[in-house]
Amino acid sequence: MEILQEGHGELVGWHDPDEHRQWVRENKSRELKDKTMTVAEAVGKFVHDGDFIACGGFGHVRVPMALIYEIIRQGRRNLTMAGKTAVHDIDILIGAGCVSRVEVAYAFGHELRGLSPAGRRAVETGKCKVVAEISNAGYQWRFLAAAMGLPFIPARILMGTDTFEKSSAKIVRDPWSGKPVCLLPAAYPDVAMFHVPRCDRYGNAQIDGILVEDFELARAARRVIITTEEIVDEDVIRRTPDRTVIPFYLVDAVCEVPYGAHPTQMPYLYYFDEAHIREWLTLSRTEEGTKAYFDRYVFGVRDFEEYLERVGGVRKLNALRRIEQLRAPIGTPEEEGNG
Amino acid sequence: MEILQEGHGELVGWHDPDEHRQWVRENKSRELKDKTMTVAEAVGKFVHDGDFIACGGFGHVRVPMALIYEIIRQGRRNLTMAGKTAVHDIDILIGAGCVSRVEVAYAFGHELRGLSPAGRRAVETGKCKVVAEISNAGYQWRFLAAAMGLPFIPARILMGTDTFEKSSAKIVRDPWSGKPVCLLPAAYPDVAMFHVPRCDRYGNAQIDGILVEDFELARAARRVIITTEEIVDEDVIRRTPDRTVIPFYLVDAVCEVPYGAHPTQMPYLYYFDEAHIREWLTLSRTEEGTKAYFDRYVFGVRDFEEYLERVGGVRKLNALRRIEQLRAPIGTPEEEGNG
Amino acid sequence: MAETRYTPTELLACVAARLLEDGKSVFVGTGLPMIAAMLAQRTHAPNLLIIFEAGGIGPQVPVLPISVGDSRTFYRAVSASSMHDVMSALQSGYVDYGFLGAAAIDPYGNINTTVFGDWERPEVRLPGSGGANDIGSLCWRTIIVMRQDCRRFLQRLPFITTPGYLTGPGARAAAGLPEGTGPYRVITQLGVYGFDEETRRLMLLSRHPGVTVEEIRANSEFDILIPADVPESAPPTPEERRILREIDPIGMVIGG
Amino acid sequence: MAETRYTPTELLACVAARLLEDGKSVFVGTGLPMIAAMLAQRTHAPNLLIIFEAGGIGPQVPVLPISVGDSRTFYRAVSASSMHDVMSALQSGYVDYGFLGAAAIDPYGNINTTVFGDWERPEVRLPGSGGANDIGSLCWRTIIVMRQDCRRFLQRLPFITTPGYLTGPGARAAAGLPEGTGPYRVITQLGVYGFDEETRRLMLLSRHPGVTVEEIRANSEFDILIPADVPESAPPTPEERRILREIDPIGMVIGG
Repeated sequence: MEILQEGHGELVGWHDPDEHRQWVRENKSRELKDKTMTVAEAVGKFVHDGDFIACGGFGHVRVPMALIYEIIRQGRRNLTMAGKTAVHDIDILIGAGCVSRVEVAYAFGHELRGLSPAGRRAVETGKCKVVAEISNAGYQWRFLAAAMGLPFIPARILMGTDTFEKSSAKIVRDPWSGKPVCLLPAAYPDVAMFHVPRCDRYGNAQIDGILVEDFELARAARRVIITTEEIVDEDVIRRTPDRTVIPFYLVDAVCEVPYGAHPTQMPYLYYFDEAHIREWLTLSRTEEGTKAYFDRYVFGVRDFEEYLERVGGVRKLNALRRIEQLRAPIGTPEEEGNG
Repeated sequence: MEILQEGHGELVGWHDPDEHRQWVRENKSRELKDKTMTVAEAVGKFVHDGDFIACGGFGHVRVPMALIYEIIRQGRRNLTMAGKTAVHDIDILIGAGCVSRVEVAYAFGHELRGLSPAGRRAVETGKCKVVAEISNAGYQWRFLAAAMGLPFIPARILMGTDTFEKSSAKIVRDPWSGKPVCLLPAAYPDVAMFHVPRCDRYGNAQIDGILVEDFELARAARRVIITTEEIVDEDVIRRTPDRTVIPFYLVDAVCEVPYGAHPTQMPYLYYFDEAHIREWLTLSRTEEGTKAYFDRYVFGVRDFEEYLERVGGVRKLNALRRIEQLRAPIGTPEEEGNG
Repeated sequence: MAETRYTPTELLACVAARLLEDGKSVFVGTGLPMIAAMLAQRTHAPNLLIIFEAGGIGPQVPVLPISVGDSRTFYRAVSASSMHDVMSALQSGYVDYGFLGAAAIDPYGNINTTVFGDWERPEVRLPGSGGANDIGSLCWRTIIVMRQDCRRFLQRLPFITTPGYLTGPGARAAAGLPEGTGPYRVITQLGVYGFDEETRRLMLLSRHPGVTVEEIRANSEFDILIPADVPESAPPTPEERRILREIDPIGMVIGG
Repeated sequence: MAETRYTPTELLACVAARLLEDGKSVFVGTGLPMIAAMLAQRTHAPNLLIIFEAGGIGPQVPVLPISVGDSRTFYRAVSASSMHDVMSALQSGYVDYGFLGAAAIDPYGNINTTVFGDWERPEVRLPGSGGANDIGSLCWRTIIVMRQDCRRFLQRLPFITTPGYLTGPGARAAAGLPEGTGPYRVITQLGVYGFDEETRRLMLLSRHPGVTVEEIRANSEFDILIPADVPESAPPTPEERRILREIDPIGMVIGG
């Protein structure tokens, strides 16, 4: 299997599988112990300047926003972030100066809502650096390789493009078919963060609906922080063990944060807060507006509950629940709220 | 990536990924259509002499036995079977002369219940040939490679052993770490068979409890036959889409067969029929006994329902249900039944 | 007269929908592709299987999803699965059609959605591949929906995010991409394009009502193959327009 | 006197159980390993994480499972997952201990469970690797439980199913197997063995009560390293025996 071609993007988050195994052996607890703590404690303990971080969910869906706001509040710097269909999370982290390096599958956009003023400005002025390109499946499979403890995994993507040229992948000749095949190196984030509907105090977490790439990402990351709508009794988990997506031995911190995905969607529970997302997209057009957003929603509030009050409180949250559960149409007055 | 070593086992069930894609395009329906049929029809239509077959489940758990008996009844010959912790299924298929070639991860044994007289006799007399060796994880990952449409997948197993030497794997140098890594070729069974608790008429199948390697195997196989305890309304599936393990476009036939896993265990529904398994293990010590077993339980009955009557009927099935649901201990008189 | 009072987006949606065959599968994103797939399901292709890259498979969508991971994309689905699952299905040949958007395209259907200017210090930074490279690499037939003008129909792209036919016939297979795949149609506000079998270059298949061949030529930096006799795209029927309003009642994608 | 009235299997179970540390993880099969793990949980290692190769993780086992995929292996588990998941955890370094049986072993702890005689036309065909090669390749510490005699402790195996230390120091890493892994203990009806750090050859650590060094030597084709002073294995305590009866009330594994 000769190497036919090599991408020249930065190799982000790769470890020698033996080195990673040793790290797991020494650092990941296999003990069923209470890991509950506050988001401030979790970020304080497990997110460090310079870390390579990634968020669960997809786009504006099931994103651990309480942790994102806390990272901004604690002023982390020089983070590298996985741009794995990262939208609001990466945009505000770049806007706040926390993230300065990105490997991009999808970033600097908000899907249908338009492009990210803050993220793009940072890249176009050199404040934030794109260190490598990849695709959504490519990132997902980089996490799968890491989840499996492998150095790489093959895929039939990227080949022939500049996305490959700026990736960290390599193309070799498949020894069976003789055809070129792309090898994606494993990606082990230093920290992955997830918001889930339910989790016990040990970290056994369940997710409802699509998993996106959370199964793989949770197994790829060295540290895993879970925020959950509710900390449930262990018994709830043990009654439905086939619903557990992230078992406790992968998890380092469990934080109970109702509405912890706001303003993103939590499937079955609450809808996107379009008004809030629009507010960010509007404010972030200027540096001043960006600063105003953070002053209002991060530095100007004590914690996530005060943030929730500020974005519209109970009335807003109830309205978002009704929309998500298809009991009210999009764009009702309550949804616009007073946020 | 030079090839450091090559196994000399037969390459079972590999296809060039492009050839497989083309086959899928032409042969797998993406249409939501009724696929219900009898087991006789399903085996008649989709299991051919010489095919490479594999069963879902694990050991004596959730094995599609009604299909296995039907393959014997229809007298299929020269089948190659995946010995992926195959126990009762492969043993009776070898005993009946249907399976003559095996790639072995685990075969010729019944776990704690002892070794297989029929299977071992066939191998030791040359009637059944072992064509390659592999391990449980190795087989599972061969199916994963196929499920992903890849030519191979890496793994850190087999290396240094005769299991590798008799496998179809290759060892190459990982271009990142420089260390040797094993590449497992994809395995695409011609037919994979599963027994599930519920499935709709289109083939959307759900499984309760552990999945073993069924997720990957269903996606690796070219043809998929599902037997189900119950054909449920599409609405049951659509209410819990995150429980669907095998979506309809993978499935070619759906057969309703209550107790279709007997004498193996159906999690939450019925326990192993130890008396029946013991009867087989006893009878199969001789060629005459083996023939007597098939005369009694396959050729001497019209269909699977008559088989169920013969193994002990309602009384036996109820007893197995009570044991599985922990409402009766193992070895109660009813369980011994009249089978 | 009534038939001609349609918006440009309505036309695009109808043209795209008509390309999708019944009993086949389509990988969709949000926006126009989603609307086209829903329109196809409600007209000629009731048995079109819709798959979303975040894991939604075969939903009965109650309301137009805003995001590819939106809970609407797996509402009453046959399976709410994972990206690994659906991307593997894509790689294994189970997906017939895929939709892509593009910031720029070249004569071979290669696409840029990453960057204009220097990659290291770009003039314009765009979101990157997302699932586009995966769809463009692995789908049997890719349909590209985009705006056409001279800054978007380029002779040479600053960055190839997603493969079309690369440098021409045979180039995809030589690169290692699955055989028999590639861009199938390009739909713009001016017309519908395919790719010439021999050269794998962009070729006009139909002009939208009222659009001239000259306009089509004028809005491309490269030469588009234009056959002698090019038909007009059929406009949206009243029935199609009625259904589009049903799908997108507040005009989120279709417009006012 | 009461303490010595134990069965050989009870002794093996106790010796195996005592090797398992609290707060660590163990990959178990059915039979003796399962019993040993359950005994450890009920004595010194309440926080021992039990994982089954078919997907059961951290169950609260109500009744001794008969099969590795038995629903008892995921009864009130923290996760009822898949082989892919648990084998990946194994490959990623999350599993501390793994149990193996063996039909034959060599001085380096390599194991045969595949075949005696010619592979193509065997004298005795055994079940093959099952999960053994995976466990022996990937677990941090492998514990082998087997019968010892001259047909099983062999100088050279007819077939190496599962890697021990292969040909000696450094051979596992050179072959590509994960660093720092390998056989940890061998438990037989005669004693407990480890592997000499320098040579990676089998070395006696303790003899079971009443067993002599001569018996141990006599029941091996190869030379076992035997230190000058070898302690006796501690017999099962009454408490351990009581718990074993609780775990296996009908003597399915432990015997009558």
